[in-house]
Amino acid sequence: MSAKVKTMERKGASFSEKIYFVEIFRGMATTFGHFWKNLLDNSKLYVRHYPEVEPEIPVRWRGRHRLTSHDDGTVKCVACFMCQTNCPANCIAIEAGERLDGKAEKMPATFTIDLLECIYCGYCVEACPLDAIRMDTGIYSVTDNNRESFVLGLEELLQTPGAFSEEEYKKGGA
Amino acid sequence: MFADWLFTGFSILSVLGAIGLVTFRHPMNGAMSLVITLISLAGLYALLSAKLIFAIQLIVYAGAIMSLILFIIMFLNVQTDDLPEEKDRFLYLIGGGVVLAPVFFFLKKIVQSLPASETTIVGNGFGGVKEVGLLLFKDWLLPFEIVSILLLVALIGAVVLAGKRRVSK
Amino acid sequence: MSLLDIILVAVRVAFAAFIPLCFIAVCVWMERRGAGFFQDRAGPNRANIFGFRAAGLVQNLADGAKLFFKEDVISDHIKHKFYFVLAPLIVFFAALVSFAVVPFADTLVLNGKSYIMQGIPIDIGILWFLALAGFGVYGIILAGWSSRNKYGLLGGVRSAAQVISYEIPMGLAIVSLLVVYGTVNLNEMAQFQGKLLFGFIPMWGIILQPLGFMIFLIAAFAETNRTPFDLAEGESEIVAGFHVEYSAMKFAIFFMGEYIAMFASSAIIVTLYFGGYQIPFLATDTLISYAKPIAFLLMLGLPAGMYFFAGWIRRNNVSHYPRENDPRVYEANIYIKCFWGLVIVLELFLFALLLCQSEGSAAHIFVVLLQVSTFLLKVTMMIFVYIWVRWTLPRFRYDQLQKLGWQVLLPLALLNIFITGAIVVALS
Amino acid sequence: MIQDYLILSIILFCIGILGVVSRRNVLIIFMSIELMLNAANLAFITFSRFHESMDGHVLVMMVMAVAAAEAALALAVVILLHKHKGKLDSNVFSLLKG
Repeated sequence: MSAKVKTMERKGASFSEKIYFVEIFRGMATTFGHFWKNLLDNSKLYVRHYPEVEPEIPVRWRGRHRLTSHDDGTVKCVACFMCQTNCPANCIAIEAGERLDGKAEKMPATFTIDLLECIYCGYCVEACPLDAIRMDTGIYSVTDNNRESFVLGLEELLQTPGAFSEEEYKKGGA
Repeated sequence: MFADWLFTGFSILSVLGAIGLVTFRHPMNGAMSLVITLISLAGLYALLSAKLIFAIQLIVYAGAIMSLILFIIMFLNVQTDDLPEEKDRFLYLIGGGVVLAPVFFFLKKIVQSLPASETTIVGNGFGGVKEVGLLLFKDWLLPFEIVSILLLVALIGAVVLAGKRRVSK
Repeated sequence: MSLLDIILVAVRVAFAAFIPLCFIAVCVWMERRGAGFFQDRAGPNRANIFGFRAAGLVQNLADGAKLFFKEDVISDHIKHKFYFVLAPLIVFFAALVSFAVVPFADTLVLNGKSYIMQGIPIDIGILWFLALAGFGVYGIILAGWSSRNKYGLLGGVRSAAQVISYEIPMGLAIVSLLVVYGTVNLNEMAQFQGKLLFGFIPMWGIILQPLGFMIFLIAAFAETNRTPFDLAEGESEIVAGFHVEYSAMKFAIFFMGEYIAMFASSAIIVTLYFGGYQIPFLATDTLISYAKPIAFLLMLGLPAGMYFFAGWIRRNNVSHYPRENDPRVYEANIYIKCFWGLVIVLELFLFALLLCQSEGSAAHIFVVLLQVSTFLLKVTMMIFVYIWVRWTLPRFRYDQLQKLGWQVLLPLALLNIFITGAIVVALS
Repeated sequence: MIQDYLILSIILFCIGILGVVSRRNVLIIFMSIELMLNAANLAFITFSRFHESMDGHVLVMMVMAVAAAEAALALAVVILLHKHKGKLDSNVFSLLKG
């Protein structure tokens, strides 16, 4: 595969560009064009009317985490510690416990994510061998008054539903 | 009457500023008190109906020279530890004052022998920009040119002195 | 001193003191909304009082309230607390007082007595401005030095050196202007610019001194520490320059001082190069003798202008997303009603002027008001230029800045003086 | 009245001399010299007002130009000395060679 090489002409060498004035006025004309257009008709602004209009969230968008479960409601996670090991922010803390339903040997006794530490990098999702942790809840605004409520436990993580159907999620390529 | 009050105020301020200059340990304090002196001197010049000199005093002395000094104090980042000790400066000041007192009284005697004169504001453009400028460029042209050369020499000298030295081997 | 004298003194002092303070709000608003529009954003438009957003002006109130109630921190390592507190005040008041010499209308003649329309009636107008511009440096130096912190010190050194070195081209540009006008009095300068060159071009400073204008403009940008010369507060290198250590109201005073300096230097640029309060082709005498026709034309023009303005408000003050019973339409209707009310008041005022029989006083006052509004309009446009440049040009590097000042502007200013002198000598 | 201005000028001049003689900080010494120059300026302006001739004003302008030149040079020297010795004490700068 040969790389396509495009030679760009280097700007700023000619006399009129070196003297700056012409270029300054051209730049100012450009910015004024934008200003004037938006001043006359502000419906052309490239803005999202956020609090009133909810943003559209694509499938691969990384929102708050959740833990997935089997069809019978048991947790998929087997407490393999892959996500905890991979987490660059050290926000995941797992304690493993014995699993009695026969699906695997272990299950998490506690699974906490500190959202104030989390950097939403998505490495935990990448690392998980069983697709047990996902970031597809579509929750982008995480606010509260006290620090304790940002530490999510196993129950909360399991109860949050995903924002997309299974087919959409698979098609999204995550 | 109002001019008298202004004179009293300005002169007290200027003397206080000058005393502050010689007594404060830190040069920043000294410089700020000198600024007070210079500004009140500008006010005195205005009382003596020297309008142009009033403006020039504010621009050159209070504006340029003092801000240069302050700039140097900031540039060298002079903090209290870098200063000379000067524990006995008040002793020196009092001693110097005792020595200088006869000089002061002698000069005062001379000054008081001058004929009394009013200092009301003079009208008809005395001290205005145009009048002083005409005088400067007619009668005082040669000194003016010499001063301009002096300024040029000072400029070059300052650049040579404070500029970067090449390391000679 | 009659009652009229006292009233006029009060009016002009109030004008010189309060108009810059009022313009802080306008400047901040223009800056933020303007920045938004330049970058295809909307700017702050959510803060409101009972749903009235006043096009974003309410945001200023919110910011002011926030700064006012913030904790005022003076760090423990700051030894010279007096200078630390003094510095923002110096910046603020130097800027405020430097505006006081700018004439905002021609000399008002009432009952045969003339009243000068500037805050401080002083002959040496432009020299006063130079002196006060020099005092602003003290604030920067004291703030940078007393912060006792590397960022503050470096920012202070930078911006003090910048202000000191750009004062020289500024002064030289003014010198060539003085050669042309032959006076240092700002009011006489503005009167000079009311004349016409070759009978049809207004004799503004920018036409007589184009090179001087460019030099003065660049130097004024550098004096006010605005982009492209705002490297005192290069966020990427020295965080906020000399006001790193400042918080709450002390920072707000610095901030307001900067905007007042911007306003004052816009006013000076307008007075020196854009005819000050003069309306082009209409000198004060012409205005006074044709006061009634002009008032009549204004009476016709105001509703027409208001009609388009109302249309603009109605078009733009709506929510650009589906919404039931859009409150912004209601808001826009109220604004439009207020503005129509204002127009009616103005119309009544103009009508009273038309009916007024006494020649002289009424026409004189009308002309003064007209000139004040012209002046403020010009100043606002100049402030817009400041904002426009800020959101167009990138920041200079420090050595480029000093090189521009000393190696380009200084020789150009000297050349400008030389050319001006030669032309003035040749023409006289 | 003229006498008051002249006496003020003398007072300022004496304080300037005191500062030069008794202080060891080079910056303060330098500023005291500026103070003396200013006292002389005040005398110039006063006499100029006394005789109602403006030659004194011109002389003051000359003095200010000289003071500006002196300020530039002296501060350059201060920077140089501070670079060499790192101090602002005039006793340290007693050597003639750098």
